[in-house]
Amino acid sequence: MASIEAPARPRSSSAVKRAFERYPFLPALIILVVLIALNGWFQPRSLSLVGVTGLVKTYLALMLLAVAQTYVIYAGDIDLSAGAIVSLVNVVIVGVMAQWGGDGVTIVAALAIGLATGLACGIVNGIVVAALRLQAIVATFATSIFFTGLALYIQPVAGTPAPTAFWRTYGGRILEIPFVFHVVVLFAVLLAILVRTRLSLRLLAVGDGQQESYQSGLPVTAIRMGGYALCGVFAALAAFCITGDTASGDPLVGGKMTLFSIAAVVLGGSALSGGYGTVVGSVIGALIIGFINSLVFFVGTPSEWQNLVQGVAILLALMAGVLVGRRARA
Amino acid sequence: MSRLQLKGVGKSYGATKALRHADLDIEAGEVHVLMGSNGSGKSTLSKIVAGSVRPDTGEILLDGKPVSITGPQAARRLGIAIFYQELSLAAHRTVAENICLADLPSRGVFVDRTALEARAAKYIALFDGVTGDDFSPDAVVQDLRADQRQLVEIMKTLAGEASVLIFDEATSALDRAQVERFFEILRDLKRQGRSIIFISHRMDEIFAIGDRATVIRDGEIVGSRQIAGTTPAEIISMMVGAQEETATVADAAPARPAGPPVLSVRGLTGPGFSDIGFDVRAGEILGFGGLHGQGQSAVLRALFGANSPTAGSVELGGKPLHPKNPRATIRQGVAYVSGDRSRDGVVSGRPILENVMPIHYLRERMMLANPSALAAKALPALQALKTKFAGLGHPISSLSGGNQQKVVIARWLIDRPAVLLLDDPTKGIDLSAKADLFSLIRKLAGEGMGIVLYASEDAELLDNADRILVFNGGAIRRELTGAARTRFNLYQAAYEAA
Amino acid sequence: MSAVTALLRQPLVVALILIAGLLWLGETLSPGFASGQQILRLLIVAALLGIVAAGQNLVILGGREGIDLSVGGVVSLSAIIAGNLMAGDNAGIPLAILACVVAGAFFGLLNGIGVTLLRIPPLVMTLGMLGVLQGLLVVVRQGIPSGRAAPALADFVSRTFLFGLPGILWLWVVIGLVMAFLLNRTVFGHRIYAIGSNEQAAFMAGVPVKAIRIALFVLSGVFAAITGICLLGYSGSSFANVGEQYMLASIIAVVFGGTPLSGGKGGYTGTMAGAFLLVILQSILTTVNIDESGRQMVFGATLLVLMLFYGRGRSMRA
Amino acid sequence: MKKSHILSAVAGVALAFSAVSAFAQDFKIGLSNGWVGSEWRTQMIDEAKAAAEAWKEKGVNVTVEVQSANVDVPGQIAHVRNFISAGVDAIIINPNSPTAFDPVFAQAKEAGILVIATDAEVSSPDALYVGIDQKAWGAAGAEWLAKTLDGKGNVVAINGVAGHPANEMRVAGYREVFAKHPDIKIVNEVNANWDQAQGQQAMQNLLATYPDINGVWVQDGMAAGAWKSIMDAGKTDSIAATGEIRKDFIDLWTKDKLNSGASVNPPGVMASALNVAVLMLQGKELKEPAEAGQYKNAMYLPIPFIDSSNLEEAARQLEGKPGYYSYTSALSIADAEALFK
Repeated sequence: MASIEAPARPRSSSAVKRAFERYPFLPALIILVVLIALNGWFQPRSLSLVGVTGLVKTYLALMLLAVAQTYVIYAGDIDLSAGAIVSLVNVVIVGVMAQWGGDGVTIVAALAIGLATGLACGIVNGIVVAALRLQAIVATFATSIFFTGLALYIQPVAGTPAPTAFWRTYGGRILEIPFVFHVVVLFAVLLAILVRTRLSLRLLAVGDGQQESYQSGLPVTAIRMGGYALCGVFAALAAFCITGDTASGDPLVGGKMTLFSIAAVVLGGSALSGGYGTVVGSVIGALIIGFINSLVFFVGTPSEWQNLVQGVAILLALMAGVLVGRRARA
Repeated sequence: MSRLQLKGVGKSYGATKALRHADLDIEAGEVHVLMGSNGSGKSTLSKIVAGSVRPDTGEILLDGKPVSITGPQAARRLGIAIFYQELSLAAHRTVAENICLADLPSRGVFVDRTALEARAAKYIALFDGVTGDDFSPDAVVQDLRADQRQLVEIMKTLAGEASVLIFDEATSALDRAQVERFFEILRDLKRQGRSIIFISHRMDEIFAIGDRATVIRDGEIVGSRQIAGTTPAEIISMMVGAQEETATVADAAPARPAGPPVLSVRGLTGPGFSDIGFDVRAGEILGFGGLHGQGQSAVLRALFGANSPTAGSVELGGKPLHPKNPRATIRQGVAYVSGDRSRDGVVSGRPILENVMPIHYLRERMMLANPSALAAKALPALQALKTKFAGLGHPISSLSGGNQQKVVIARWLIDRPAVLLLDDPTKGIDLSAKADLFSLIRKLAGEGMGIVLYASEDAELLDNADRILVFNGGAIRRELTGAARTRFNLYQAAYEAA
Repeated sequence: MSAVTALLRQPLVVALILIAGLLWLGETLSPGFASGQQILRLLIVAALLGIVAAGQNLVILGGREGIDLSVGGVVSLSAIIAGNLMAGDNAGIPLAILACVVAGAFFGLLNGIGVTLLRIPPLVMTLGMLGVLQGLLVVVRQGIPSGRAAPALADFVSRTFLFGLPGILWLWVVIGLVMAFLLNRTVFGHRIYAIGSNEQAAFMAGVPVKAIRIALFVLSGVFAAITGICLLGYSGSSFANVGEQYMLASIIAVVFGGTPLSGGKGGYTGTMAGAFLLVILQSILTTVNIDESGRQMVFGATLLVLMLFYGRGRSMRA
Repeated sequence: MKKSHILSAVAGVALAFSAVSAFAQDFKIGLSNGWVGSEWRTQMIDEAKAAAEAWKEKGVNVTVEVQSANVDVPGQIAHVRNFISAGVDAIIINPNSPTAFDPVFAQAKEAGILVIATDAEVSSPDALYVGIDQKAWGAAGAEWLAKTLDGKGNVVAINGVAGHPANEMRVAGYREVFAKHPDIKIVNEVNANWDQAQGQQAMQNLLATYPDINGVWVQDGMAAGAWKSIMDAGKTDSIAATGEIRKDFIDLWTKDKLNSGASVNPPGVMASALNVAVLMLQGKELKEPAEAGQYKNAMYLPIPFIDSSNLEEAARQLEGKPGYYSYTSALSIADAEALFK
C-alpha cells in the first residue's frame, strides 16, 4: 500500500544515513577537523596548549551565543538582538562591579544581575514575537536597537574596566588547568542537561509546526517565550565570557556577533526553519568560524584579502554543510 | 443525560457563515457520525469543540454543565481529544514523542524517557500487525508513509484518554485491515462509555461503525437519524437537499471511439509504478481504478512531468512527449487537475482571475496581463463549469472548496489541451460540483479530448469511465470494458494478489 | 463605519496616516521640520532607501522565506565602482552605470543560484554573500583609488531637475510606476505572487519557479546597484560600508509597507510609503536634542509600536 | 638587491625557528588594524610598511605581518592571539577598544612581546601608546572655531560613533574649550558614525532646524559631507566649520575658500610607533619614560593644524597624490632616535 504521492521519503537504510540523521552536525565536524589539521600544519604553535586556550577564550562567547540562537531557531524563530543583549549584559555587570567594588561577593551579585538582565531581554523578545505576534526578524531588530540604546545609556563610552580579580580568574588557571576549560566542561554539562528537558523537545515540536503544536494542546506562546528566555540567559553567559576576555565594558561589543551566531547555527546543521538541529552543532559551527579566521592569517593571506577570504570560506562552509547534510540524509 | 451538548453554536469567517446556530447532542457510549459535503461546517464544528476555533455564538455543555473551552489545552483538560483531518504531527520528532507530545511524561523539568516509551508502546500495541514495515516508536514521523502517519495521529488522539473523541476523516489513507482494527478499538471505547464523533465520506464505514448520524448542510444542522433506521439514500438526499438533484451520467457503455490514440504510453516506469502501457483515444474517458495509492496518481503526475519517470516512452498525438516538467508538457497540450487543490492547485490569497490565467500565459507565451482582455477569456471558462463567484478580482480563498476546484479546472479550458489528466479531481468537493464537473468532462470528451480519470470513489469511476484500468502494486492488473465495468469486477481486480 | 475600519486596515493608508502624524510631531518638536524644502530633502533620502527596498520587496514577495541581506554590500560595492569609473567626470557615467548594474546583477545571480539550484535558505545564502561582499570591498578599496561622483550625477540627485523636484525623485516615481506595472499588469508579476503564495501550485501550472526566483534576486542586486550609484551622487564620493545601513532598513521599509515577510502579498506602493516613514522617524530623532542612547531607545521602541499596526501574525486560534 | 634577498631568506629561516631569535637585528612585527572603513587606515598601514622597509638601509631587517580586517573587539583580540602564536617580537595595534585588551596584552607581555598601541589609547599597563592626544585634537579644532567666531555664536557638533573612545575623548576636548567661552552655545550634538553620507544628512537636518547656526564642529570624513550640505544650502559664507585632511577636501577648501580649520591626526602615527618599537627592541631606553595621558603609558606626538595660514603648504605636500590621500607626518628614524638615550 505504498502511497507514492505522499511526500514520504525513502527509508534510510545505510548506517551513514542513520548517523547523519541522528547527528546532523557530522558534516560540520568533518569541516572542523580539516580546519584544525590545516591550522596545525600552517602554524604548529596554534595547536599548543597556549594556542588552544587562546582560541577557546576568544570564541567561547560566540559558542555560547550560537547555542543561545539555537534555542530560538529550534522553534523556527530568530533573534537579531542576541548580540545587543551581550553588549547590554556586559555593561551591566561591569557597571555593577565598578559601583560596588570588585570583591568576590560583588562579582557573584553582578553576575546574578547580568543573568537576570539577559533573561529579561529574552522575555521582552518573547513577548514581542510570540505574544504580540510581530515578525521575528524585524521585531528583534527593533529590540536590538532598544537594547543597544539602553547599553549606551548605562555606559556611554567603552572602557570601564572590570575588576582585576574577575578577569584574572577568567584568564588564569585552577588546579593547573586553564579556567576556560573548566567553563567548557560546565558548559557541556549544562547542554547535556538542557537536551533532556521538556522545553528542548517542545521547542523542536513547535518548530515543526506552530499551528499543529497549538492544535495538539501545546502552550505554543509560552514555549516560544521559553526559547527566547533561554536565548537571553545564554547571551548573558556569552557576555560573562566576553567580559572575562576583554576585562571591560563596551556598549557595542556584541553587535557584530549576532550574524555570526546565526551562521554558526546553520553551519552546525540546524534548520533555520526550525524543528531540527542540535546545540553541539552550533558549538562546532562557532569553532569553524574561529578556525577559519585564524587559518586565513596563518596561511599568510595578504591583509587586504583577509576579509574576502574569510567571507568566501564561511560561505563555502555554509553551502557545503547544507548540501552535504541534505545529500547524506536524503 | 448527554455527554456533550452544543447549543446555538455559530461561527463566521468574514462574510462566510461556516456554522449557523448548531445544536447537537452526543450521548455517552455512542459513535455519532457527522455527515455533509465539504465546506458544510463539520470540521469547523469539530474544531470548536476541540478548542482550536473560537465560536462567535452559542454554548457548549459537558455532562450538563456549561464549559468554556478557551483553547486546545483547555479542551484536553476537559477530556476532549481530536484527530485533525490535516494531522497535527511534528515531522522531525519520533512516533513515541508525537504520541505523548501534548502531555509529556516528565520528572521535574526533564522528559521521563522511560515513561514516554512505555506510554507510547501501549498505544502502538493497539495496532500491532497492521502498522506496516519499519514502524517503530523511534521512527521519525517524516519518514513514515501517509497511512502510518494517520495511525500515529490516531494513537496520539487515543493517548489523550479523553471521554469525548473526535475523528475528522481519520481513515482516508488507511487500508482495510487498518480500518478494521481501528473500528475494533472504537467499539471498545464505546463499551467504556466514551463518546465519539466520527466524520467520514465513506458510506460503508458510516454504516459499519455509526450509531447515529447528523447531517450538516451549508453550516446548518439538517437533522439526525438512527443509523439502524436509515438508508444511504436518505442520508444523501439530506446532504444534497431537496432542491438539488444528483445528476448521474447514463450507465450505457459507449462504443470505443475509433481513430488513432491521442496519448500512447509504453513501458512507463518510475517511483511507485512499473511497466505501464495504455492508449487513450480522442473522445475517450479512460478510468484508473483500484485501491487508493496503487500508483494511479504517480503515473498521472509522471505523465504531467511532476514526477520523473525512469523508463518508458510517451507519445502525444503521434509525437514523442518528454515529461521533464509541467512547463514542457503543458506546452505540448497536456492538462492535469489534482485532487489536492490546496497543495497543487490554488494560489490562495490571489484573485480568481490570476488563478484562471497561468496556463494561458504559458501557452500563449504572454508577457503582459491586461485585465479586461483576460476577463473576456476567463469568464466563458468559468461559466462552462457553472462557477459561482462574486467577481474576478475577489480572492480565490473567498470561494467554497468546490468552486475553488472549478476555478482550477477552468484554467485548462481557455486553450484546449489534447489530453486531460484528472487525479481524483472531486476529492472533498460537494455533490453538485461533482455533477457539474462530470457533465463537463463528458462534453469535453465529446469534443475530441482524450481524458484519463482516476477517482478514489468507485461509483464515480463506474459512472463516468468508458474503460477502466485496475491498478495494484504499481502495475495495471486488469482492464474492464463495456459490461464488465461492474463494482464486483472492480473489487475483485483491486484485491487480487499482486 | 466598517468602510473606515477596512480602510484603516490598508497598510498604505496606515503608513500615510503615520507619515502625517510624524511630520506633525517633527514640526512641533522643531519648527521648520515639515517645511517644503526639508520634506524634499527627506524624500531624497527616502528615495535612496526606497530603491533598495524595491529589490528587497520583490525577493520577499517571491516567498519561501525570501530575504536579501546582501543588498547593503551591493550598495557599497556599486558606489565604489561608480566612483572609480566616473572619477568626477560626466563622460564616465554610462560606463559606471553599466558596470554597477552588471555587478549588482552578478551578485544577485549568485544569490539566486545558491537559493534555487543549491537550495540554500535565502537568509543563509545572502548572509554569506554579505560577508564576501564586505571582504571584496576591502580588496577593491585597498587596490584602486576611490573616485568621485560626476557633477551631473550629483546634480541629478540633489538639484532640481524637473518641476522643482530633483532627478532622483523622478527616478523613484518612475521606479514606483514600473514596479506597479510589473506586479499588476505583467505575467511576470502574477507569477511572482503565484510562487510567493503557493510555489507547488505555481509549478504545477507551468510557472518557471526557479527562473523567476533567480530573476528576483538579480533584480534585487540591480536595484541595490542603482541605489549605490545614487548614493554616490548624494554624498559626492564613495567609501566602504556606505550601504550597510540599508540592509535591515530596507526590510523594515517593506514590512511598514504592508508586505509580510512570508511573501505572496503586498506591493511596492506601500513600501515607498514605508521607506518615507522610516526616514522621517530617523530624521526626527536626529533633530531632537537628546543623547544617542535615548535616540536609540526611542527609535527601537517606536519601531516596535509601529509594527503593531502591521504584519501581526494570525492568532493560532481561528 | 641580492643582499636583501639573502636577508629575507635568513629572515625566512628565522621565521621557521622564530622561537629562537637568532639574529638580534631581525625583528618580526605584527600590525593589527581592526577596521578598514577608511582610506586613512589603509594609508596608516602602507606608511608603516614603508617605515619597516626604511630600516633595511640601517642594516636592520624588519618584517611586518599585517592583520587588517573589519572585526569586532573579540575579533581583534584573536588578531593578537594569532600574533602570539606566530611568535612576533612586537605588536603594533590600532585598537578597537581602550580597555578590552588588558588580558591579552598581559599574555603577550608574558610571551616577551612588546606591545604598542597607536591612534587610540589603551589602559593596559603592559602596553605603550604612541600617537596623538585625541582630546587635544578635539580641542584644537574647537579653539580654532572659537577664535574664528570671536568667542560667540551657535555651534552644532557632528560626532562619530557614540561610545567609541576616540570619539568621546574628542567630544570631551571640544566641550572643555567651548565651556571656556560662555557666549558660544552648543545647540545640538548628533552622531553620524564617521560616515560621510550620514554626516551630510545630519547637517541637512541641522540646517533646517537651526537656521541661525554660526559654527560646526565636525570630525574627519563627515566634515566633507557636512560641508557639502552647507554649500548646498548656500551658507558657505555665513558658517565656519572644521574640516578634514584628505586631498579632495583640501582642494575644495582651497578652491571655494572655505572658512575651515582642521586638526591633523596623521596616518603616519603607526609608522612613528613602528620606529619607536624597533628602537626599543634594540634595547634602547627612552629619555623620558612614557607616562602621559589618563593611563600613564602614553607618548604623545605633535598635532599639526591646518588653517588658512598654512593651507597652501598642506596642498603642496599633497600635490600629485590621489584624492583620498591624507595629509600626513611621522617620526622619522632620526626623529625617533632623538627621543632615546
